[in-house]
Amino acid sequence: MSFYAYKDIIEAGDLVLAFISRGATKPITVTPGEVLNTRYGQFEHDLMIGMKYGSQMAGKKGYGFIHLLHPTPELWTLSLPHRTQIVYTPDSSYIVQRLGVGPGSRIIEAGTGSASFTHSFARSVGDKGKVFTYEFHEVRYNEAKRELEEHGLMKNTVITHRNVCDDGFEIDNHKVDGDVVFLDLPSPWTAIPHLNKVIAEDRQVGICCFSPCIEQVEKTVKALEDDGWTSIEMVEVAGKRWEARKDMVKHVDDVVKRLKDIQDRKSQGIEKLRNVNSTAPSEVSSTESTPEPPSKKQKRDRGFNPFGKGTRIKEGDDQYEWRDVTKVESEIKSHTSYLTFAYKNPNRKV
Amino acid sequence: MSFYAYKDIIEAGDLVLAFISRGATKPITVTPGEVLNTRYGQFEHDLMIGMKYGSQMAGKKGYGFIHLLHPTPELWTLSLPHRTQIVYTPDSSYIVQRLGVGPGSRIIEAGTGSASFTHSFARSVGDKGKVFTYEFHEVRYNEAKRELEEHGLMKNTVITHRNVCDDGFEIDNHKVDGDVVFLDLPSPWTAIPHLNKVIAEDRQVGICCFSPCIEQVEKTVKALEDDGWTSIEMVEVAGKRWEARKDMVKHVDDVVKRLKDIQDRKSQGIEKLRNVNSTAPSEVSSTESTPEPPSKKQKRDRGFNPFGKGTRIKEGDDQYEWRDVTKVESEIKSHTSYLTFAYKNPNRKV
Amino acid sequence: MNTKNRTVITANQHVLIRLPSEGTKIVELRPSGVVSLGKFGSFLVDGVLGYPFGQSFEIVEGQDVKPILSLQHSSDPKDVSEEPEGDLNKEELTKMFSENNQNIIDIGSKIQKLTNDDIEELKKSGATSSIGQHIIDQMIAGHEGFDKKTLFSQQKYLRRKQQKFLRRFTVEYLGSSQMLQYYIDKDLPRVIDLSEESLGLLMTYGNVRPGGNYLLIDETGGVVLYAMLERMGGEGQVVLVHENEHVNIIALRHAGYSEEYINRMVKTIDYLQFLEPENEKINWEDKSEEELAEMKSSKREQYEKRRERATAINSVIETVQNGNFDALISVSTLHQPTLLPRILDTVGGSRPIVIYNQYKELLLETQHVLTKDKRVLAPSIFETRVRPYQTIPGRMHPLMTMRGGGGYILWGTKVIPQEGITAVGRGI
Amino acid sequence: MNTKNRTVITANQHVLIRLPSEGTKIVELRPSGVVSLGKFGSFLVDGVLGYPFGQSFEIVEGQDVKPILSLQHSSDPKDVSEEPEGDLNKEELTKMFSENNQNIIDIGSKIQKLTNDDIEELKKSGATSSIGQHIIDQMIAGHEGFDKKTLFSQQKYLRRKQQKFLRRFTVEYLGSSQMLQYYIDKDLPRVIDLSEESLGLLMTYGNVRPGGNYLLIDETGGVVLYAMLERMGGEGQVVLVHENEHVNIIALRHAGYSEEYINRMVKTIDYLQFLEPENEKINWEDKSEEELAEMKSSKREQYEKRRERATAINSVIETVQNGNFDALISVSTLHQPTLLPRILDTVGGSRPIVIYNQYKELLLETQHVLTKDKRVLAPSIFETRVRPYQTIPGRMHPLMTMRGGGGYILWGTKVIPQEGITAVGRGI
Repeated sequence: MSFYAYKDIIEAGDLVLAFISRGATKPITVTPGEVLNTRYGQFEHDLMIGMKYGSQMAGKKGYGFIHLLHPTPELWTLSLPHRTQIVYTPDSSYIVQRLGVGPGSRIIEAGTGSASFTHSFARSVGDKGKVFTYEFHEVRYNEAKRELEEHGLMKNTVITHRNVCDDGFEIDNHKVDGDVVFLDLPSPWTAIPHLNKVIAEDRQVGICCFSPCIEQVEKTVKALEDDGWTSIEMVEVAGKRWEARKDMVKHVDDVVKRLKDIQDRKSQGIEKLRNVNSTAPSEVSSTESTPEPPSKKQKRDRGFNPFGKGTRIKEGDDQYEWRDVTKVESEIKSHTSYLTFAYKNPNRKV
Repeated sequence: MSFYAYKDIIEAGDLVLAFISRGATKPITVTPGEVLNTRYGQFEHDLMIGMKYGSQMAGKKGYGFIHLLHPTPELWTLSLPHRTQIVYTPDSSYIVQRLGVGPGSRIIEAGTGSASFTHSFARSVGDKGKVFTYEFHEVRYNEAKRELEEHGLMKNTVITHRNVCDDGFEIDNHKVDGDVVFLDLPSPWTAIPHLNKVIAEDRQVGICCFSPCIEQVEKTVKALEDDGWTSIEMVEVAGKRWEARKDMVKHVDDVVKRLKDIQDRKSQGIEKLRNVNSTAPSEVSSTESTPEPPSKKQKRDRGFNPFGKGTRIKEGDDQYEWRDVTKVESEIKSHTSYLTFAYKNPNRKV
Repeated sequence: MNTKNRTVITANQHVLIRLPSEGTKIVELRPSGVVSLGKFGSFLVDGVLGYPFGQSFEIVEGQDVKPILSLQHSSDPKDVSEEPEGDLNKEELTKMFSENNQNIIDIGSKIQKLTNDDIEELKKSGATSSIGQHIIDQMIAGHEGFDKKTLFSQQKYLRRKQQKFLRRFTVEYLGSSQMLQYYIDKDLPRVIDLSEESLGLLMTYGNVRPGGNYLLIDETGGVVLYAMLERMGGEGQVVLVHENEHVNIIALRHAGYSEEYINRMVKTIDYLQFLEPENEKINWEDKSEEELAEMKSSKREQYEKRRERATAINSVIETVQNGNFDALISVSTLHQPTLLPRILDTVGGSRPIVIYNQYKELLLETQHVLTKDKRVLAPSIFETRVRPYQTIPGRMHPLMTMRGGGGYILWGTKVIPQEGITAVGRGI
Repeated sequence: MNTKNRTVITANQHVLIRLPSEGTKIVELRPSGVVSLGKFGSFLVDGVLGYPFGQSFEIVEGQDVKPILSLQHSSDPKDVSEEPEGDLNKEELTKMFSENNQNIIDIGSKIQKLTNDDIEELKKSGATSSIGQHIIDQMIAGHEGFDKKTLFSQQKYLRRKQQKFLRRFTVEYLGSSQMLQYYIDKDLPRVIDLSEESLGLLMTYGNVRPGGNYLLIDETGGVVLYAMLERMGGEGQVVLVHENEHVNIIALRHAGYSEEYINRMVKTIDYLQFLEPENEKINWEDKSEEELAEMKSSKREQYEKRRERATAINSVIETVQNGNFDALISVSTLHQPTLLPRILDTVGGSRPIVIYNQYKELLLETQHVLTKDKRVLAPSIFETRVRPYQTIPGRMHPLMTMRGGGGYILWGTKVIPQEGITAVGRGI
């Protein structure tokens, strides 16, 4: 298992993301003898060993299942408990694209936070690049450090316990030489002046400051301008997730038929039968109708009921006509942070 | 013609909105003897008289047409030249709904601007309500006044030439007694303190301040708080327009067939015929294909060309398979203004 | 006539109660009655009568109330010099101010020493005005990390707690926005995902105003109808088409309109009557005076009822047959592409056609049908979304989450096509 | 290997030129050559070589350039004390400052006395560094209402004029974002409405990184491929499926990659070969040394070519047959619901499936198909939109208009379903 490359077969000691359901992915370290308990059943680690990554795995009792996924920075982000602010993929993917992060990039990241973006950076810069990440909160620093070690990301990542706003970014034994800066700090403007000592002098450097409040942006823009950064632009990223659904087609002709049916039943006094347990509802007497399953026969006589009102209908049920529709999440992330981008150039031949 | 109610038949002197095409609606006053010239033809006013509102009207030469529409505040807004900032319908409709504007409301509006929102207010408050609108820019004031008079809106509208930030809202011979305030001013915070003299004392008053910049919002919020307004909330309204389109379904099987066709033609040397004027292209020799229109026979032999590449195809052409899709405008209004809402209460029994 | 008082809190009216938790409640103000707000306490109706709508109150002693400036302001409204921000425990906050949250260990509820039982105990212990405040004080005392939070996060924390325990409420006029808000909170599918901004756009594009004559399809239980009646101010008429035997306008139960008023403003017709008017008209001939004189009183009563019903049905069928409606407004789950072509002709020339749907895909299908039909000019699909901000000075940003959805609106204009006109270019 | 220099402006490379008008241009920097920027003038290539990418320049005398801080800053970059805002005509601006725009009559171009001919004349009259400035000064003089505008609108006016006439430009590294930007400006359908943020999401959800082995469908002329190669840094492989006889990767013309590099990193295969591999494999047997020795040199050459082609085709077909790709990335107008089920099995377990489309409706259909198929876990449609702001201090707001669209991305994970497993509840 590695965040740098895929492997195919699960081995003992691997980090596996057990996909239980949408919104519930549990990271586990495959350990002989252990069992994963979920509301969809129990899953023995021993049986996972030797399975292919991506396999669907049945529960111990033969029903219920999970999927065994290989970790990636994005799936890892989804599996994180919301213990702290996370830079989500719509933001992080845009920052990486816009600042041209790639193999060989040298990243300065403060603070580390949940380290989810650190994973993404480490994956992208490869073994030719480097990620310097700083966290001032001691507990979070220790957690992140342990995690980065466990995930094997120390090959190209250096984590430092530091309040960069006071103490800057310099690190003993390392020439930071950063060309991409990401600041997710309450007051990035106090950190910006410290950057001059650690950013590259022979090429353009890009920065993104990530601030939830507009007033922080104003101060950040001022600090960037004062320090010679140019092409300053602030943007917001809005990410939405849509799901495919099906919506029943209800023709007005069927409404008219139903109203006529009610009229007929009324004039024939059939309405009186409503509360009697009818075993032969009128609507199945039609020769065109398909035979009803036994469960349906038990139901209350609803007369002609073209849209199945009052009964449980599975979305997409073949007995009805449907249209494909999309539905957005019921609660959307309407704001993460403002992203302030800028560039600094040596402004001389190099 | 009236912005307060519909009429059915066009008469001389009516304001008619000539709908020429999407994005081109021309307001005309129907005047015997005059002619409307458009790129879709000439249209005689004399012939409009007696026609029904909503009619499609043919051009003088028998081809080309326009539609003759009855004015409404919304259609009027669409017909306005973009001579000044307009409060567009997504914003105005939300403000009216949120502040509960309806029959009997007493509106204070500053500035009048293009008077498009004034039209909407006047329509909504009816003859039991009143709209007091203020414009400090003399040319705009005169234009708006003339327009409101021409449109018969003076029944419930009072327009005043005034810099309300300096001189307040009081009007001789009128008790303003406003319960809905709309401020579209560069510095609403200078106007807010003047409101106390003209807003209702016996009921809740709602306000909406319309400001493009966030710094204006901060000053506005402060001024509202200082002046005892509560439940302050700022929102943005995003409006988008979508169009129904059709996208061609391109099956990979057809791609494969085309690749095979190219292979076949190559091996049979048919490719050599490419530049020769072929009168019997191979693809129409199939018995299944429908006879082609003469124009198609002339076209260059493209071999099997399932998606009609290189030819002009009308969207929705029956010879191809299509899917319904929606497309947003190529340029969207990403920002109009920030809307700051607040309420002021008498805070005593009335 | 509409007997509602829109400005002053009046007995026997349904009103909206807004709570510090941002929850909403619809209650009827019965004179001398008591309104219970659950964990927020209960209050005597008479205490709130006579104030203008929009007034906020705090429960002080027992079930008495005092007016306050707003849900966020505990003070008497006369004392407007009070700082609007951080009025709560400002001293403690300042005392405990710390520059940043470097030393905070964010492990959520573990830090909170006060158990839920403790809180329940405290709530039982007294019914004074300070009960909420008292609980909050105790919680602060029990919160180990509180003095390590930043001033801002302390305030945020207190605000959250305040929302949970303070016995405050606002009495709002039950307008259409409030009615919709109530259903959005309680039963979103009932209003088919409709948002306030979409409702506003429906009313504006529908050109709803006093004196109009509208054709309405409303499957929201009458929320859309209620909004229209609000905009019409007692003048004009709505013909409401419904798909069941009886119309469902449950939302109007709280409207405070008299039956006579509703009967005058709203005519109902089912799809069968609408689409097959000739079959559904009731053959009715008034009996002669002599015949009537001979009837028994019970028979006579029955006759009058049947007569009334026949007249009403025939009258609304005739209204539809005469057509020339000032707008068609449809908020429905029925398949519009097959429905609309059959009812379009009842709408007058140059009048708006406004169709709401929760799903853009279904309006897409509808737009294609209308574009082909030619009786609706320039139909387009509109999406409007409102994004609220936090406006705390120095901490301004859009709210981090909001409700998705809100629906889409197709708007076009009913026109009268002429046969045999050739377009130049596209024309539309 | 990739011989591109990503940090320093180097001869014989294609670069992106960004102009004050926000227009973009791709040019090749030929040593001693001259680059023409149309109305923005022309410059000597040698003058810009050796500076780091991202450097801005101003054309000073003839075709010479001097480095400047940015397109908005005329000054020498060493002089950083300069005010960043309003450096242009600050004095005049202040002199003409007026409190508000009450007296301005906004009748657009009528106010502008300088005719286009005048401007053309001015442009011809000199090639000095101050030509743009000179024109602007003349325009101000000819603008009757200028002194009645607010300071802000004066600045805005000047900025607009500046964008039109100042002879400044920035030389940027031609990265994938720049390449995409260029096509968005010049030929949006070519890149199927793809936005920069959607491209970023494609790369991230596709988990594109050094050493990966990817299956790609790319109908953007290679823009997506170019972005992948950028992320892979010369390690790994992309198998590119194409629908025509020859692959279209026109965007790579500017990439600066050697043919050898592209041949090593990118293998191409058409749909016929992909879907009917056994038929399309080329039967090939190497001729013996003796046979070869007997061949004429022209015949021998032909033989080697055919041999090379056969080896390449057979090799890529085998690669596809071996499968286990690290991702499927599809940016295509082909009907995905019928295509995807036929190619999914070539992707390895737990690897991402990432499908771009301009239209959400088409991904909707695709999602329904994939959900039924069971080989793709939890597919969802993602929409990401970036909204840029104006950041002038005191005048901060989102830009008033922006490009609509940008496309949608379906992302799911390739999984290996097991037969006969019963779900508890929904499971997925």
